[in-house]
Amino acid sequence: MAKADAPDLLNHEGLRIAERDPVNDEYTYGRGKDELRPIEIEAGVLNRADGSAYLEWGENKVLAATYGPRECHPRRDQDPAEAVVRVTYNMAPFSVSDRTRPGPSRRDREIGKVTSEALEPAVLTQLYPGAAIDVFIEIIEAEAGTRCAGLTAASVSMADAGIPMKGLVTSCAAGKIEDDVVLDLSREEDFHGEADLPIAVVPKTGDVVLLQMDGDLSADEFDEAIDKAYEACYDIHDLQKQALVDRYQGSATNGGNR
Amino acid sequence: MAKADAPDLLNHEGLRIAERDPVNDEYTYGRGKDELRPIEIEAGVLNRADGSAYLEWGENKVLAATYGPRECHPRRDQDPAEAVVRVTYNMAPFSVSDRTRPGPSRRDREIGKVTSEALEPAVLTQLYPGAAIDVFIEIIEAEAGTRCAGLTAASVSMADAGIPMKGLVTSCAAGKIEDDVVLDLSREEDFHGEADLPIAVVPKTGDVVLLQMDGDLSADEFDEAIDKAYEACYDIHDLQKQALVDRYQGSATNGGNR
Amino acid sequence: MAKADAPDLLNHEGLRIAERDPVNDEYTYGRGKDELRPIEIEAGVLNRADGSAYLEWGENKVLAATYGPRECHPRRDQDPAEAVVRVTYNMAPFSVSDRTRPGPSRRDREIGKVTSEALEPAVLTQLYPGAAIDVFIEIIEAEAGTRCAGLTAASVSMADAGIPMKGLVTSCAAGKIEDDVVLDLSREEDFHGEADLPIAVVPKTGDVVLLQMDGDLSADEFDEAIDKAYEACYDIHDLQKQALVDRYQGSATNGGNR
Amino acid sequence: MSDDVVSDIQRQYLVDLADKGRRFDDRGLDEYRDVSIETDVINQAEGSAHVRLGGTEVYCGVKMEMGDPYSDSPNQGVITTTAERNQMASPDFEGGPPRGPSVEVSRVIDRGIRESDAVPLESLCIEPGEKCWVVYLDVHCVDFDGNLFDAGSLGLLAALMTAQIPNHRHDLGEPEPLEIRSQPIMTTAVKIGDEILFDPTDLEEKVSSPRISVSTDEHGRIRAAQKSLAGGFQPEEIQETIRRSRRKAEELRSNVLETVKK
Amino acid sequence: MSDDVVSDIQRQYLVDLADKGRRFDDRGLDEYRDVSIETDVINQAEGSAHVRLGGTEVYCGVKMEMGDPYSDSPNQGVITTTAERNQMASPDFEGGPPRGPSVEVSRVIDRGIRESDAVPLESLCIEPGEKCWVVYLDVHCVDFDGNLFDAGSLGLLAALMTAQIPNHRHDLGEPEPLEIRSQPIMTTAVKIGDEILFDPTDLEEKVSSPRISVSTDEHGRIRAAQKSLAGGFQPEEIQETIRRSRRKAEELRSNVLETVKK
Amino acid sequence: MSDDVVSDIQRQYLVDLADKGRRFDDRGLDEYRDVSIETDVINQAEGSAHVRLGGTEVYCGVKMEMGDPYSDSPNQGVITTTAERNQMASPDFEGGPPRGPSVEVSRVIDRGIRESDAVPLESLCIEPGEKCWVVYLDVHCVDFDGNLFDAGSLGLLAALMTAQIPNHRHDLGEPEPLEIRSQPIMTTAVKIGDEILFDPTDLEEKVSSPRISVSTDEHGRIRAAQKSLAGGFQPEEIQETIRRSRRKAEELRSNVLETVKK
Repeated sequence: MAKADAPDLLNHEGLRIAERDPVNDEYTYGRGKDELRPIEIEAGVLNRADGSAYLEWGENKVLAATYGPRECHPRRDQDPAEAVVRVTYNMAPFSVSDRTRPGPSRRDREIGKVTSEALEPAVLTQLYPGAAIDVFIEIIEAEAGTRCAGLTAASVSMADAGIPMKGLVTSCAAGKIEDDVVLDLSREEDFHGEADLPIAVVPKTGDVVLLQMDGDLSADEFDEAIDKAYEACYDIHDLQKQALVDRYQGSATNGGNR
Repeated sequence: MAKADAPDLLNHEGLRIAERDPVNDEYTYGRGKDELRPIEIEAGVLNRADGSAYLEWGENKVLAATYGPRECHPRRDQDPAEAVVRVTYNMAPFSVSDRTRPGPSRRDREIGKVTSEALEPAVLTQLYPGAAIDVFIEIIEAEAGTRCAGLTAASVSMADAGIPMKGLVTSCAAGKIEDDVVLDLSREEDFHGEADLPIAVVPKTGDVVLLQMDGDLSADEFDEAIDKAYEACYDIHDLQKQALVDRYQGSATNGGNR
Repeated sequence: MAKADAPDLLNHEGLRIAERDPVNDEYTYGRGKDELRPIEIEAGVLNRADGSAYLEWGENKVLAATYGPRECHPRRDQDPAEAVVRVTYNMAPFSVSDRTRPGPSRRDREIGKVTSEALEPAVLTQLYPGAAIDVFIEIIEAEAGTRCAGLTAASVSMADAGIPMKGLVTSCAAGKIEDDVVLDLSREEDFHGEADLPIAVVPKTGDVVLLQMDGDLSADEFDEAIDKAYEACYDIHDLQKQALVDRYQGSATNGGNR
Repeated sequence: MSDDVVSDIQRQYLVDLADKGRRFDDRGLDEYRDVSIETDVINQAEGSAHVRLGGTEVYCGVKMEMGDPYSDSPNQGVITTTAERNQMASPDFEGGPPRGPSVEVSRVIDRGIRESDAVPLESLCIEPGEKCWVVYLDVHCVDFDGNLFDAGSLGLLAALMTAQIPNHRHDLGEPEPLEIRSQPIMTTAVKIGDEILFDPTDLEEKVSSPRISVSTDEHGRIRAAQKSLAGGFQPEEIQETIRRSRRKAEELRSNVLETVKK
Repeated sequence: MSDDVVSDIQRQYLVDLADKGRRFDDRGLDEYRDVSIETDVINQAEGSAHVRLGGTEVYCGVKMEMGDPYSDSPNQGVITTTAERNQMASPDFEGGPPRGPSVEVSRVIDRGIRESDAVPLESLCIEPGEKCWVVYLDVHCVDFDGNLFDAGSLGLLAALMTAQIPNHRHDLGEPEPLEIRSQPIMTTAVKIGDEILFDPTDLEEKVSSPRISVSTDEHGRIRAAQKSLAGGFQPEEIQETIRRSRRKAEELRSNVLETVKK
Repeated sequence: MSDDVVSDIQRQYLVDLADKGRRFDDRGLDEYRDVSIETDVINQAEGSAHVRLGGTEVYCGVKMEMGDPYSDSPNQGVITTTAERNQMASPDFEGGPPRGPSVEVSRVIDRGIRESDAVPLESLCIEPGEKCWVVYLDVHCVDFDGNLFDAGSLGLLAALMTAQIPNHRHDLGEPEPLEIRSQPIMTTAVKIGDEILFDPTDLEEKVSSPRISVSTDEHGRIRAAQKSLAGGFQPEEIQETIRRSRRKAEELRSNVLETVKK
């Protein structure tokens, strides 16, 4: 995936781009290889949804809302034995550089599918046979790693809605830039890098419930990337839990982050 | 909305365009500011519909048909407490200067929605809980003021179908041309004029059940436009009633107008 | 329909094109006016479908599958008095010279409709009130006469599924080239010829259950074309029956033709 | 008759009548219902016609726009035919995207006109490979009592025969009539019991009978045909129907089409 | 309140309150809920705003791309407005293609901006007949408690007022602000019982009451209006509401819009 | 097995078997079903393959048309991949617009080919910024018994390896083979109980087991991966599966792909 006209993704000290000045097209370096972009999570930010969360991750801005358990329409989606978890993942038209048409794209629908398959294993679905748990993820602004951000927010919104779960689901990616495996690719790194590997984990059980990868990795690099992303999920898990604690201890001021 | 290359919309006597010679692009004047274009209404013109009406209004040619009360499909449209009035408003592909694709456009769907909201208040919907009253408006040829023509015809078709109603619904527009508020804009006036304000009235109750406006009006001009259109609705109401009388007294010859 | 740059469709001996060398654009002649292209049929070629058939006819390659009788979704398709026969006719995107978009085109939907109307008369539909018999026809490669090939295969797939029928349905076309009525047009003949007339017959009853025609035929030519195609259907009927016999006597090696 | 399904009693009644050479509306087996055609009913269209065929009523419009020829036929214009089964026209007609029956009627009417070369595509060329006329033929059914094929075909032909090419709108000179090379007439029949009945009503089309539509040009040549609906015909029935279709087409041509002003 | 249908008891309660000049959330009849606007919230957009109007929350974005002008207006750019009723925002909002209510809100918000010439289309011309700016206005509702018309209109106006034309992305020089010729404010009211209430909540919009939205520019002129939902107004009620709408628009203009940085 | 839902008893049976290192069709855990590939089966396509993988059967086609390059990659051609879950292939496959599972299979197969640069996009450039080859890759599944990912990927690779660029159709000279820079092989496994099983059948994919697909090139490098379906893997299970996937890919490469004539 290496492309021409790429900026240096690592400087001479092995540090990554931290910021880009769009006017002069100059870069500031400072992020370490195993360092996440800044993440902030707030639970319970919407009025109508049964549960919700707002998340900023680098320049990603994401809202997630959960409705349910509720009646499942259309009926062909119903499972008589358990609740179904349905995820709608959608990019706002203004969230990316080139305006997108309203409504889920094919990419959005694939991400919605694998996200629902990542969330469902953590839900005690057998408690609500025939019901639907509907999760809506809206990407308000996209940088890179939107599926990880969306999934991480979605899980918080489900907990906020009181959905009985074995545990939260947490997502993070690792990738490869200039032959180094690093954590959590930014926009420039995603564009010019050599591989991206987003995963999601249920920290309570240790299960990897989402994994996608494209690019070019040796088997060892693949292992290393999994390990890095896996470990980071446990750090992000702490942020998710704190957001829920804040929500129920009232220490969050509504709209504080936004 | 004033555009270049506009013809004089009012002549030196303050009279409006009555006719246009398309070959020489010349105009004949003669219509007064408060004068409607010619309107003809005929009820009961279709065989299959439960009720129908044909209406010519200037160069507008409109058919309306009512089916119902009948079973409501799909079920999500049902209201257990009363009948729902559903309106499909559609322009024939050849009805306008540039051929339109078959099927309702976004404009058509908006007009369908506000038309159903204008008709429903006049219907004794609580008599038919769970049922649907389906109204179809087809614009065979369009000049200007098609939503008024369609709504006026639709109401006659509902009466012809025997739908129990508090009263007929009647629609007419006023507008502004060359700084004058006038009644019932024609094609040239709509195109070159400064504002258009269609309304619909239930003459029995005096309620305004549809109102849309775009352009540029002072508050006083707005009042004047409402008054003009409101008054005209009562005149058109007489034509609607006469069409129904003719229909049931058999004085109309089927197909007379068409 | 005669077009410029047509090759000679009949040679001096009155024989038709048998083969075309695409590189040198040269033609070999040899097919007689009443001669069919080579046809091979195999029944029971798919695992999942209740019945299936594979058919090669000239360069046409066709698969047909039958599911049913089974529950009929959506309910609006149901007939309380008998089973409905629903046919989905579809061209694979790579089956024709210019790649087609996936999913049935308008042409495909018309052929699906007339094919279902051709198959239904042969089925004892009253045995399965409310049920659906779903037939899928996939054109893997198209030469000319795909609707005849598809219908002929579909009928074998229904028999293979054990659908109770009065008899098989068989389809074949006749056409006109260089003022001669001939059997079973090939690609060049269809493109440069003057008329095409596909029919389908229930050989058991003699009923013509599909007929389409376009081009230019005198009444006598029309009669002649019907007669030719009608007679050929009885020959093709023998091939259909043999395919079913082979299937149930196990003499066919699965995948033999493909 | 607001139901798609016809009862066995109704079917048997129609069959019994047909056996005696009769129909429930007292027409003869070959007899068409009253036909009226009015042209130039829509000023916004280049050509138009309003057709009543018994209880079936259609508006037909011809619109012409300037467009690009297809790259594989640079010297030809383009014709597109659409026949809408508007929900207004019958309680049986569905909304939403067109399903089989709507697609079929569009395509059969289109073939009737296209295959007979009624409007030669080369006559629609403006500048080879650059500009051509795109002709939209729309059949808009507002009341339906069967035999939309014939009503729509007749209306479109009348609309085409009276259409004016809008040269003036594109600085190409005066409006002029479209070139009409042939005048195909479609006639439709159903088989009820053992009898062939022309110009079927909605009820007659519903009694599980097969239907056949045949398009004939002014030289008596067959240009298009389509069997549809349930059941089948014996081959000799088809051949006989073809001959009767040609006669009916000739009748319609002289009785009805001649009233259309050139 | 996850149900589209409101009970008679709830309706009567709201009517009784309105009779006494009160509302269930203790607001005055003309009183708006708290409004907050934050702009420049989305770096990927040329302009953006985040609006909270009581329990209704929208993100608005302005995106500008280079495109072709329409052939009949070679000197003008293009504006396209879409307002999404995302399922996230309310249990009543449906997925799938937009139905009547979604289409209406898009078109009414669009007319409010277009008819007042807020962004002059000629100012979007880059090269006459060749290139122009295509401006996409998107309203993305994420939480819904009524009055999407006003929240969306206000947010789009704020987004437009702070938008920067991305000249630099097309070698046309430095970014520069969009020309804003007028600042239309939409105000919406419903009639409950015999009273007119501004800025309705979702519940107030559901009690079978008629609604009227009026767009007023900074000169107090009416640029667009739309009555919707069930029921009707007496003409004098409309005329009175128009006057109150103009006052509310002026208030919103000085209290809220002034906080938007130019 | 015409039902989407698998009973608890069936699930338990498969788990018990897997515990003993066995499968219901007596295969080993790493064992693929019989694979056959036939190429050049469709004359109308530039390349084609017919693949049987046990009870799963697909036709794959490569079609090439001349088109316009994207403005942001003037030196590259375009590849589009579509995998259809035709209703013919399984009673579980739905008609209508593609839903999640169909979209996923298209996109995963596409990534397997695209990310490994199997067909270098620059090799599809005809005239920079003006003309390029648009390559349509279509997977047409006609019989489905699980593991469409591997069957489709293998078929497309075989079709690409035998495809001929149709230069002659555009006066660009003789047909010539497509440039194939890498040969990615996708291998898919599911976890049942605590065991990893390769090349799952439809039943094995349905027992609420997680699935993982890995695309490996001829240098043993991982080019794409996708976990899907219910449940999850422990990280060491993934790392172990990756290693087994690479071995299986190597086997398929030498046993199956080598039979494809160049």
